[in-house]
Amino acid sequence: MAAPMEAYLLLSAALFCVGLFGVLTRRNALMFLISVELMLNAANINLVAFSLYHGNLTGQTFALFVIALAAAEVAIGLGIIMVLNRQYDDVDVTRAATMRW
Amino acid sequence: MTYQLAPWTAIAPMLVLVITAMVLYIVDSIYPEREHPQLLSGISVAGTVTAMAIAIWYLAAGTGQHGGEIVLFWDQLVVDGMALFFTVIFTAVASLVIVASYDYVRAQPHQGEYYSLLLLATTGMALMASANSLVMVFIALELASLPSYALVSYLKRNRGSVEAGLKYFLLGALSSTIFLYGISLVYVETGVLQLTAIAGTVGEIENVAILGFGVVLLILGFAFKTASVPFHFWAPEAYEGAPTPISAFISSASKAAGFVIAFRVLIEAFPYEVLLELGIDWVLMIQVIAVATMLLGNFAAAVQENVKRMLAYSSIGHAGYALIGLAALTNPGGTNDLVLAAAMMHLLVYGFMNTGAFLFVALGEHWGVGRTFEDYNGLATQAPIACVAVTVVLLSLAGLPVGGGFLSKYVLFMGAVSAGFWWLAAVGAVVSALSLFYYARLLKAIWIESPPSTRVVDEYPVGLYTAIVLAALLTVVLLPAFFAVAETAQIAAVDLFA
Amino acid sequence: MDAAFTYAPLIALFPLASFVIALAFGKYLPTRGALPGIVATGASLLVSVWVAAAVWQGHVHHEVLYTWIAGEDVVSLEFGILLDPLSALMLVVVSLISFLVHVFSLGYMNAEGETGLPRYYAELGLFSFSMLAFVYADNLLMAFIFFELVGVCSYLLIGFWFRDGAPASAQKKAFLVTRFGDYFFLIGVVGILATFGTTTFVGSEGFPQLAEAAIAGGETFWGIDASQWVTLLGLLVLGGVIGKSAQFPLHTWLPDAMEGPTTVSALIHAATMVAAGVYLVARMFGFYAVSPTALAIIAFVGAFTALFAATMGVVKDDIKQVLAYSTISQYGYMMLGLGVGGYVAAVFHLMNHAFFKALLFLGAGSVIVAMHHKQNMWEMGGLKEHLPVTYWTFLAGSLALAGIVPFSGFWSKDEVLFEALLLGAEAPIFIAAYAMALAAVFLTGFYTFRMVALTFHGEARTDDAATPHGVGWSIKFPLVVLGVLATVAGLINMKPVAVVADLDILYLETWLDAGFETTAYGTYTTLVTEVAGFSYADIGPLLPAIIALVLAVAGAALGYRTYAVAEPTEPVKRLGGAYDLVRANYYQDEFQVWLAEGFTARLARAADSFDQIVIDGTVNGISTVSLRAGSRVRRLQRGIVTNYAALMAASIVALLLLFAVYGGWF
Amino acid sequence: MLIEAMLLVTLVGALVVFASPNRYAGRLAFAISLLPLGISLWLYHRFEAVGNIFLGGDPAFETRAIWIDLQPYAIEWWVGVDGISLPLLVLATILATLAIVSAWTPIDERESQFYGLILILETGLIGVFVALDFILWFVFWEVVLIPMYLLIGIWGGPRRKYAAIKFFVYTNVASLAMFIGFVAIVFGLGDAVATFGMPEITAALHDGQLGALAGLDAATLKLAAFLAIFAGFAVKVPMVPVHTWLPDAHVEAPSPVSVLLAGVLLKMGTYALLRFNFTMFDDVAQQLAVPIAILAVISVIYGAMLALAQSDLKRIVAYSSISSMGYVILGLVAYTTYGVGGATFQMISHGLISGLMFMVVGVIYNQTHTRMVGDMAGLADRMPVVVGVFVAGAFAYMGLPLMSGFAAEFMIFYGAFESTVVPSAPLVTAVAMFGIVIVAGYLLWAMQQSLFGPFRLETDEPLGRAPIQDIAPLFVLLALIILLGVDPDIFVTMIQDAADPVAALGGDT
Repeated sequence: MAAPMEAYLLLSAALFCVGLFGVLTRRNALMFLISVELMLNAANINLVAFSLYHGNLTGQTFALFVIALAAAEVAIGLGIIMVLNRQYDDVDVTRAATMRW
Repeated sequence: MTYQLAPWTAIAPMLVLVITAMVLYIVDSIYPEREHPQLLSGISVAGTVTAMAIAIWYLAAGTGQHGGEIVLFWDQLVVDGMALFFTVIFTAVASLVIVASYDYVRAQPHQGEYYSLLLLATTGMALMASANSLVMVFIALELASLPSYALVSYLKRNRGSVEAGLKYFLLGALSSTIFLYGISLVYVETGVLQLTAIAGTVGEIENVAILGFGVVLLILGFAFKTASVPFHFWAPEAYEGAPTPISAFISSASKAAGFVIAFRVLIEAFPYEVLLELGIDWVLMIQVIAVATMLLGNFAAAVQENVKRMLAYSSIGHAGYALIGLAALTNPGGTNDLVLAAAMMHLLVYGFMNTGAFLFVALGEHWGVGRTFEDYNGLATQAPIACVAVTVVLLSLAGLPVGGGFLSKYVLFMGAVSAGFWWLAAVGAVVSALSLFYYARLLKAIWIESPPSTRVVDEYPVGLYTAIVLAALLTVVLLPAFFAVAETAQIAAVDLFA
Repeated sequence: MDAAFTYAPLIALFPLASFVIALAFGKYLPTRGALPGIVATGASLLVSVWVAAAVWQGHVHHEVLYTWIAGEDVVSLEFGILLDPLSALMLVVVSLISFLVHVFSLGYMNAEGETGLPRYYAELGLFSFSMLAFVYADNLLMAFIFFELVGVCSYLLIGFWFRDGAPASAQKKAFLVTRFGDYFFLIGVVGILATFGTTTFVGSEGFPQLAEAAIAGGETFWGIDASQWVTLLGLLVLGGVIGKSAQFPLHTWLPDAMEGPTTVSALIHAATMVAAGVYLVARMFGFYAVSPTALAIIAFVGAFTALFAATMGVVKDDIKQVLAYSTISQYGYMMLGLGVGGYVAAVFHLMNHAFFKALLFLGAGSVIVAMHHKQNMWEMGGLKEHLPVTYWTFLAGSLALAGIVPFSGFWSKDEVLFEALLLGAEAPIFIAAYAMALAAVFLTGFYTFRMVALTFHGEARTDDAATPHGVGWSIKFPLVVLGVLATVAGLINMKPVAVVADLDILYLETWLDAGFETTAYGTYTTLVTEVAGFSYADIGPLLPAIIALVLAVAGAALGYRTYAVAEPTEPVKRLGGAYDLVRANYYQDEFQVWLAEGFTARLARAADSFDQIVIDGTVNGISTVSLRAGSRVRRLQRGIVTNYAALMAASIVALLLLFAVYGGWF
Repeated sequence: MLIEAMLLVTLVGALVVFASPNRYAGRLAFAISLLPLGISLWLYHRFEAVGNIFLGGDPAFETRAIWIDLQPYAIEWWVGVDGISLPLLVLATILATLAIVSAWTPIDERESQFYGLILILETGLIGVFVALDFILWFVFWEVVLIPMYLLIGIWGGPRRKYAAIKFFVYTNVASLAMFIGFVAIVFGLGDAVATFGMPEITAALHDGQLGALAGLDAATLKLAAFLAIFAGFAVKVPMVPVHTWLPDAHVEAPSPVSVLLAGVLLKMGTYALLRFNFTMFDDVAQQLAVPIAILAVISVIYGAMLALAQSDLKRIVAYSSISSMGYVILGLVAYTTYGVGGATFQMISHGLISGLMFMVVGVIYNQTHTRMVGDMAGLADRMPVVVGVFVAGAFAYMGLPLMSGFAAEFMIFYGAFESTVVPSAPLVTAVAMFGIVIVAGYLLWAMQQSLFGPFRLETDEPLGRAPIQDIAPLFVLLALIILLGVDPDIFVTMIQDAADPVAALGGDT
């Protein structure tokens, strides 16, 4: 085994945090979406890496499912962002804040 | 003598739902240019009612119950009392919502998509109820969620709808990644994803912290789906902005779906007695969440001016009640099955009550009465039947004995007390009284205030009326007939713990 | 059993029937209900006399008639009838006066064209019923019940002319003040019932007997020595007596009660309401006789009231007010008599007073009719010529009231004073009581003849007095009957004569010494001397009688001389400050008004403010605080999705940290 | 089955009335309400002594069936009556019928809703007095709130919204506290009971089967539960200091509703206290006899003092209800035959008397459109019959002998005086009895001001003759009050039969 398992964990955690940082700081809806995808892939890293570690294919298979679902999610998300753009002439997620309290 | 159906037929409700969705696509593509509201809603409601009937039949026949759960696809799916019970909730709520939607979306384009998305979401929920591994849980969750995002922003020319859809989607995507990350952490430690398999290995894991992180993230994922604190932020806006039948659907069925996976995953995969030993006291965490949810939902609901938003917050509050079902579990669990069953009963009755309440708002929107409490003044003089119905559901939501909500709420409190968590019940009691206050505000507007002279109610939409009256009627019937719900739920709960 | 006793319950039931008839059909009857009332009270009188005759023959009767509340394993509460010399005597007196008042009303009320007559006669019937039932009650609870009903009837009758403000106020005051006394009475009843398990007056199971036995046995109740406990209970019951018999300090209602029709005043003062209190003490005298403290308090309350009320009677202008204070004063004598152990003397005075006070009130009523409903004596004068029957009968009553031989009041009042003196000679403290009573004798004579002189003598001072209205037979007949009684009734117990001449003519004493052993005079005497420890000096009755007579005559003469002139003035006014003080009734009304309005009402308002601000404020405060909390909570939802994501992230970190630390994951 | 018939008739009747036209609703509701009244009188007629059903007596007219099989407990449909609940049942049906009649005049809008709600209210009231299973009982207990809220809210006075919501939420909070307290006991009993049947729970508690729950040992659990339950019922009674919803509710409620509120609803609280706190938890009640007795005395005196400060006739009667209910508590805590029996009889008696007072105030209001003492004077001149009833009712309230109030209060005083459970019982009783003076004070004052003296009316309403439907119920009530005052044994015999076992818990035979 080339690298210790902790490394994968740290990598995935780092990726997760990067994604989260993006979510918190980017106001552009697309960037938000991309950041979420990063976080998804952080989970995928875990799944794939530990699939190897545990010696079963469950994780890898699941990662494939996740990738497919992520695509579906993006499809829906882009649709919503499009109508957002149409309504607000912008893709700034903080603009759509009429409902509150 | 008795003819045994093949095991796969156990998922017949799901199959019916998904087939109906497909049929809708086909029908819609036959007439791409014209809308056929009667046809589309008719097909949809036929599908959901059939699915519901099958689920009820299975429940009555004892399919998958009393320890005889049916597992399919190499343990990925399980059909037991719990799955069927929740399938009934989802399909029943979906039926009411579809009936009501007939009037609501009649003038809208893309009705075929609307109904089929609704059915697919329902399918996803039914799948959630049957999911027996974290893989299936995640897939089913996404199947339920993705159509919901689209449905919330269905009114694409309505800013509120779009805003609601955006928030729902963004926070939903974020939550599902958090949930998925939780799954991955669990997998890191256990190397399996099938629920009972996790339970089998969870005792021998190496690193408690990673598993603990995983469990916390999973629970937060459930919190999103059930609209519980701290992942509730999307709910008020999504419920307020969405087309109202969809608000009803998400706040009733989708919430119940969140609970069913929470129940199954936490109880099946992470046995409390084992995790408590590891230092992962997830019941305590649920307790924190439950109390926060009850308090936040109800206190915020008490001060709303907008009726729909009040219902949204109250729906958060009800999630808090239902969380008692997990929060009052004990080790050793003398009355765990009672506690869990209580939450199931409450979710069922709540499905009808809450749907009824939201649909009443939909009716109000239909008449253009406005959004605030004052706008509903004196509606009883113009629409007495709908007002009686909403009175029934609101009082039942508040826990007064006009409907099953009374018994389910008190059985929940009873469950909490039975486990010794009287303080949980006490918090519930306090906010329940508060909830009476804000539900009564709507009643006051409807019954006590005098109507404005400008409002005209001259048309009585059949679909909405039918749905509201049905919801109210079912709520009432579930008071004397509560025994059926209670006994079924308890059987399911006992099985889950077995 | 004597046949009379079988019908005895009817004595009270007849007036009850007249109440029902007058209430239901009075409107349609020719006399608006007077006739049923007259018939009923007449019938009561006949049966009473019959019963008295039976008692005269030495029969007595005690029977439980009705079980009010049947206790299965506990005490049952019952109503019964007790006919013994005391009650038989009182039944005759009450029914007689009630009958005469009904007759008098024909002339006084009907002839004047009053409205609301059915109500009047109904209430009169109820009043008679209550009092008669009270008189023959066989237990304290039943006595209390009818005692209260008597109070209510007097409330209703005092307020008969409710359209005016004053009667409405007077009726309230009458009921409220007596109710205050009855509060203590009720505690006493409850206490006696709880202590002895019975409230029956007579027999070995009667509560006076049980009390005596308890004292003899040295028992304790609730940690209190039996004798003290009995004293306490006795004093509690006495509270009711003080209220009803208008003794100091609860006498203030009585003068106000003059706002009622004069007939009602006659009935209240002579035979019912006010008499009820003293009668009650006599009825349960065996209970008081074992408690020297209670007796002493009774005696002093009585003596003080006698004097105190007499001083106020001196300065009144209204003929009825004078009579009112004389009533208070006279009941004080009766209380004194009972308090010093002079049971016979007190009962004797009760009876005599009933006759002459009814007479005086009815006479006053006659005067008022004649005077076109004027009551101020200074507007009268010289009525003697116009109203001969009224005058002579009124004079007889006045002589009896003043205590001038041989009129009835002399004999009984003298006996009371004599008993007080006998006791006082041995126990000097009672001399004070005797002295007060003796002083009151002088004042009584004075104000009585001041009243007679101002009303009937001298010259007419107004046109009304010069041309009085004539009165009919229905007014004269009762006056004559009572006039005769007031004159001769005293002959039945002429103690000085009996002792000096050594004759066996103490008929009343003999009468009261018969009947049930436990309620006989002899038994009471034994109790007073042996258990209460009173001893009496051996003094001849003649000298005390002469002293009293001289004082009475002196007072009467002074009163007559001062006021029976052509143009009388008010010499008492020269007393200045003292006059003003007495004239204002020693400011007791002011004190009681302050107690009611200045103190109680203010306290009530304070309680109300407390309730509204503190208690209800807390309730509303909780709701306000909740809603404010709700407003805070909703501020969390700022509408910006990035914020939500941040809050979610923060909560993840918080929860992870919390549970990691709590669970010890690292 | 007769009990079910009563419940069903009122419930179905309510639906029928809801659907009926406004014009006939009042008459129809009256006709329907005669059925449960007839049945309750029939039950009274057929009743034979059964003892106390919480203490081993066999419920009369019992039906029992499993309703919800909630492992490990069964929730049952279990109804039946004994000598305590039957008189209250009769009271409820009588007052409901009379309240309906007395509403004919004042209620002139949305009649079918009004009478429908009254009938639902009656269903709840009947249910509370007959249910023996806790959950079933609790259903009826809570049902009552709903029609009451709407009745006050829709047909009430100017501040009706405030009063209605206050009533609604306040009493609901109380119910919740009580519920939690009670189920804690049920679970604390563990395997000792298998149902929510209150008699069985009582028996198990008396057997000392209570175990620990939630880290509380049996004694602490019992005490805590007792306090929660007591607080819950005290609100309903109401006792000082949780009484402030009552004056508001009464003042704003239309008079027929006040009749039921004071006449029956408050009795739910005392009835429940008797059944739960004083029967099930007799040992705790006796431990806490001193504070309970003090609260009772405070309720009596303080309530009466508050009544003294009011000038609204309804408010006066409302506060004096607090005072009268204080006597009930005093009688209960005495644990003597006369104390408990008297308390129960006082529930009946006060139901009739306060019903009468609210009704008569309502009749005056119908004519004068005011209830303020200062707005009127000398009404006796214009409405002699009504005023006559008022005076009679007021004296009944003051405890005039030969009217039911005296019998009840005397029983309570006697029972309390000889109590061995309350220390210094004579003193406590004597202090409480001072209420009879204050009650006379404010009622006499109110009567003097408003009924007597020269006629004056600030509202300048033309005073018509009160219609017969207003007057008739007054006389029915007055007749009942006098009848029960002259012959209390009409109810007291059966009450004693059921109250004796309770008194025996306090060591009294």
